Amino acid sequence: MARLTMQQAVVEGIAEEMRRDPGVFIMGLDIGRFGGPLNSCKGLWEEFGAARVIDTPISEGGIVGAGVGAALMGKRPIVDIMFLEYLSLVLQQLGCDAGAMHYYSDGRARVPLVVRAKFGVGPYHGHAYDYHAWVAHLPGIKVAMPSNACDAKGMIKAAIRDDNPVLFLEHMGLYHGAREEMPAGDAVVPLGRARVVREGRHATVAAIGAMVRRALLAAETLAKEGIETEVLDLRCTVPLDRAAILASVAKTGRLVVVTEAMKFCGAGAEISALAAEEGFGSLKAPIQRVAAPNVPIPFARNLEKLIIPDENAVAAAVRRAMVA
Amino acid sequence: MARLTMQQAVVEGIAEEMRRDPGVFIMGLDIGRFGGPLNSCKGLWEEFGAARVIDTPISEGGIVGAGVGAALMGKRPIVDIMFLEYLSLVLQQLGCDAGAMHYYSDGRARVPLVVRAKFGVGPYHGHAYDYHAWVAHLPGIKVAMPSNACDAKGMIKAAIRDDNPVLFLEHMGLYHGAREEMPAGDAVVPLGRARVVREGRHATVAAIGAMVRRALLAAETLAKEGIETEVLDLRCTVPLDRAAILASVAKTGRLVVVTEAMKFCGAGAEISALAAEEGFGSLKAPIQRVAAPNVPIPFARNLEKLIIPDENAVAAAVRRAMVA
Amino acid sequence: MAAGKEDRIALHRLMLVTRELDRVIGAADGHWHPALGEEGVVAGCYYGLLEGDALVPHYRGMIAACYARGGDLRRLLAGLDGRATSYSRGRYRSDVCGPIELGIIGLYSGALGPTLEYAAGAALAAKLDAKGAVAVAVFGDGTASRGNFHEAVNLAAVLKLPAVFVCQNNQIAISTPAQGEHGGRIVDRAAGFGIPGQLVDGNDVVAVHAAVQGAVARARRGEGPSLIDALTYRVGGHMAADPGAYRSAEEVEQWKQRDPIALHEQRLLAEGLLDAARAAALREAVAAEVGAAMKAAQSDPLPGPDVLGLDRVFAEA
Amino acid sequence: MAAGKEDRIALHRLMLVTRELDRVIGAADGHWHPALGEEGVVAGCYYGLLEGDALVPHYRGMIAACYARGGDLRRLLAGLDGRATSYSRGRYRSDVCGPIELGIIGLYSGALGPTLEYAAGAALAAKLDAKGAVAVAVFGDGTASRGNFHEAVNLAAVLKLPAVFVCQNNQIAISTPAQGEHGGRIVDRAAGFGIPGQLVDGNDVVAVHAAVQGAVARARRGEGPSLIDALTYRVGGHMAADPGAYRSAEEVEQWKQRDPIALHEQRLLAEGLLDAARAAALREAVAAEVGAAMKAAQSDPLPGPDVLGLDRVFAEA
Ligand SMILES: Cc1ncc(C[n+]2csc(CCOP(=O)(O)OP(=O)(O)O)c2C)c(N)n1
Ligand SMILES: Cc1ncc(C[n+]2csc(CCOP(=O)(O)OP(=O)(O)O)c2C)c(N)n1
Ligand SMILES: [Mg+2]
Ligand SMILES: [Mg+2]
Repeated sequence: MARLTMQQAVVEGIAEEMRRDPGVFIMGLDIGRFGGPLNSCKGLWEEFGAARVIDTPISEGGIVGAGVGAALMGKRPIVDIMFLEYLSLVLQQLGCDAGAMHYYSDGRARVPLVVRAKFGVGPYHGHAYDYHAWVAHLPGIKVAMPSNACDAKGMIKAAIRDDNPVLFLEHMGLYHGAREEMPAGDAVVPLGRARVVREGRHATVAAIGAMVRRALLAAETLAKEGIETEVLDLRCTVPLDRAAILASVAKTGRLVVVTEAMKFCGAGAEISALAAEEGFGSLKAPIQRVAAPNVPIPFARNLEKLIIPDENAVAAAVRRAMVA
Repeated sequence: MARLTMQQAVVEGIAEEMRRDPGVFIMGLDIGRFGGPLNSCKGLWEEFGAARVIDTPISEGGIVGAGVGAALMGKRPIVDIMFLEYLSLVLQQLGCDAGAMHYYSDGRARVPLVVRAKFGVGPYHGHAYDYHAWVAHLPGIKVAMPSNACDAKGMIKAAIRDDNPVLFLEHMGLYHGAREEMPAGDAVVPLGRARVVREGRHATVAAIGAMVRRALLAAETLAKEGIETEVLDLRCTVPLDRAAILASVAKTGRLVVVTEAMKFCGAGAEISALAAEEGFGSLKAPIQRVAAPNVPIPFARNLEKLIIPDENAVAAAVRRAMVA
Repeated sequence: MAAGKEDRIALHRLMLVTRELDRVIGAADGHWHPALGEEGVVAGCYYGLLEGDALVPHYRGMIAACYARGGDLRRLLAGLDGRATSYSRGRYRSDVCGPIELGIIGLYSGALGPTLEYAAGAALAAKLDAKGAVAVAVFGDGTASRGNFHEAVNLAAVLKLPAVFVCQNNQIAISTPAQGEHGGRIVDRAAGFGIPGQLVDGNDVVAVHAAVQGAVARARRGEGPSLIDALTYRVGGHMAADPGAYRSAEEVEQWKQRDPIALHEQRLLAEGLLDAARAAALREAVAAEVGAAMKAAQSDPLPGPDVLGLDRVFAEA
Repeated sequence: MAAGKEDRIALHRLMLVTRELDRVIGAADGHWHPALGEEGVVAGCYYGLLEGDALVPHYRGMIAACYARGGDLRRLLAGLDGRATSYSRGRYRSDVCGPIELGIIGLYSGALGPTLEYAAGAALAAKLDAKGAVAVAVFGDGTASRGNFHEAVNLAAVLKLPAVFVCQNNQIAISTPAQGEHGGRIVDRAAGFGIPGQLVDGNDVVAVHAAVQGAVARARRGEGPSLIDALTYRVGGHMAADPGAYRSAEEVEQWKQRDPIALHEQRLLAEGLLDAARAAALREAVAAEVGAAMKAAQSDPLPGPDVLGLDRVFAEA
């Protein structure tokens, strides 16, 4: 089996689905011969040609809208909008409209559309914003954010096969990182199931995307202090694996929620509120949220570094939870 | 003093500010001779003329963008986008860009822009969606939602004088409702200060907009059961009056958060998470959120009614909090 | 692609249905958006599409569009106030959103504009399938100021999609007259996208039909999209209850003189395709059909709480 | 509005600065977006505006635009990697966003398009003030496919705003060539908005300058907006590090032959406004100025944590 980076894993997942199903196609800016920014589509044009790997003008609303229209007519479009920073440009089409179609049509309309977007602070400087909470607030659309290459492949396959619109998020800090051995065969990772990536009994850290690794690093440090941290990779914000979160909180009694997005009204708030409402009986300490402060992402690298949660911030939050 | 509806109060507040400051102007669709949908601008065109009450094409991004540009050049534009349902069409300009300008320019740029939008389930059938949590998630922009006519006038005046972009929300269920006596003189209600509308010691209900009245109705019912509910009118989601929320929770030990917006990743989650993090020590019971379920707003009146929280839902949540 | 005899009668009938819908619904619901005076565009656009084509109608004329595609009138009318018998069982409104099962992409939110992009996507799907299907999108002159218009038409032009964009140009958007909506003429935008643009008299149903079908044929041949600017006039208010105080009564009166139904009826009479008796019979039959459907719809039940379906937001595999 | 002698030299100088910036920054930063070959448009647009005018530049050429408006080169260059001496003290990037205190509205996010709307708003402010100020917006041919272009230009046309929209048409967007970006020609869009459109040779700096200043004068007279399509070519990669493997080397070579700086220099020499010695001296002076600024900027300090300003997101009264 090949060892792949997250970027390669996503592309391989797409290629497998395009081979399986002639209704799957992909469109976006500069995804053809150019291969997409950061190689997001590298090799697809060569294999599937310009009819199914479609270069488009700079019209994010137009191409996501066209994805919605094609999906309504039975295709399975994937639209690469380059960066999540452009989510606002497609929120009407992808979120408000597409998310409501199945419900409003009394179940007749289906919108099997995947919108891919890169984000996150990483080697690439800029376009880091994580606005996915907007979409999570809306009914009828799923939000997937893999933390590693294996999940990335399995989750993009699940997203393509899903009959609902899915926002698929690819973290630029993980994109060209470690290579992982891909599982054999047609391995699909279902959307909406969290994974316990480390077991522990003193505190739960619920993390997503690039924050999972930082949570694991924090857990290692904390282990040396005698604190056994359970680390949960949420994988999806929608559907949120409520059962997994509540089960872990029931076990540990302490919850730290870690997201890279801005804190105020971010998805971390939902997870905290869920536990405060449905897991309250088990809670032994205040729920900590570790997130970026509500400030535009500063450009200077050293300032940027100050606002994105790192393993120290996670560890400190767990310690706060332990003291309380 | 005149007794005014919320619609009239907002218009009077705008007119006063337009008289005070020649830099204030207003633009939007059908706000001139037509007077705006639901009379949102009634009388302004007659008094101030077409140069300062500007009818525009159906280009929400364009007109909010033009508001941003004019504000950067020193004007104080108000843009009426008709309905909050169109927020997605202006989120880039109003939220992502305008919200960041002051910070990114190291304090040089100011964007004194007010965007008005109607929303809410009321006599008017449609356009009810409350998407304001999207904007609350973004740095640098304020969100105001008055619950009554007096506040509406004082808060629109504050919004117009504010040097930051403000999203000003007008609930269609309150709009042509009860008339209220306006305070004398130049009464400005500062943005970011919650109001205790009913004191109580057993539970705090934090509500906003049209939900405040429902919370008060619930409090009356609960009083008969011996439950003394403190009702907080948050008035603004940004700035959120954290101190007022935490003070009330410290006093009562029980929190119910009531919003009309959809629950998942809504602003109610932030308020709950705030209390779960910073007010945990006082909490005696799970934090309850009362909100619309995450489903597109159904059209049939009887179904629509089922999803918007009413006073019974609020009372039930308080009772749940009391039992726990 | 001139309309044959039968087509001309069918176009007339569809205009009559459109007008009768306005009369009947307008009397019951002040929020209804009448297409009074615009029936030539409505019928000219919506008559004559084939199965497999995607139709993306303007909201003003949506019910007529659905009817033209074979929709059940009673169910469509039941959707006006969300009755259980409507296509969406009351979950959504039929006056702006027709059923997908008829090949119709409606407005699934209050926002005007994005449907043009959905039409481009439907056309893209048709292009990929290469079976000669097309997508027809109809939109208001006011809607044409939205950026979605630009992105959709340009995308269709660049990808050479089998799409036809028709502006139901009633020269007003709520209260805003044409000169307050758009600089230049809508038809002149076609050149900027490198596609054919055609100005057509929207009050001549045969002319509209011919223009649309011509563009449809072009699209079916794989020659790409077209833009049609169908000039007409909104004789009624924005809503049934709107007195329209913002414009001159003379202007309205002038356009009433160019009533598309009267004009077409005269032509049919002159051409001998219709006589006075058949014309009256047709009107009566239409009135009876619409009246009966409305009556039935109005006594249909409201949805029960089971329709709410809080767990039915996502499609299951 | 033909450029006088001094203007012609100044235009030349600004082109030289633009090119020298590319050379120096491109060597240091692979992510830099060079304007190589497009200097005629850059200098032609940005030279000659008055105080009080709003300038809304395209990102490619932003630093040169700021320089043209009197920006301090060292501070501008310090903004490339967010040094404390930059106009934003490191909070934001100078390569896409110039300082508002120079009357520049830059890109405050990564999204292309909305700045055209901000330009319309700046023009609206100018119209309300009625002091003859204008707003000039420059944007790429790719950006012209965004709906913002449509909404901004149409709004300006309808409200007759003193705005000038210039397409820095380098016939490519990253890797997407013109025919993959837009149907038709950008200049042909003007008619659809009812405003003047002018196609100009973007590699002739004097022609660009004349066209822009003509449109500016028109706007100052209260006659409304114009669209200028300045045709040029991106000789470099999308970014400095981009090898541009997606297009033909011959095409690039052809356009190199039409280098705007060489063309203008020849004209200046022919007209006797410059001789070989002065031409060389000018080049050297520019190189020295840019080099010194870059060197200084590169040793400027990075911002301290005090610049973070978590409590400085909102403007205080
Ligand atoms: C994006 C958006 N903005 C505003 C509205 C409110 N609105 C409803 S109908 C209408 C007028 C539409 O004008 P036009 O497209 O010409 O259609 P007409 O009503 O004339 O048929 C407006 C502005 C809307 N539905 N969507
Ligand atoms: C809305 C948006 N979509 C995509 C991008 C990514 N992007 C950055 S530069 C660029 C190409 C822009 O092309 P053009 O406007 O022609 O300017 P040029 O680079 O040719 O100067 C793209 C697509 C962006 N910045 N904003
Ligand atoms: Mg119209
Ligand atoms: Mg370009």
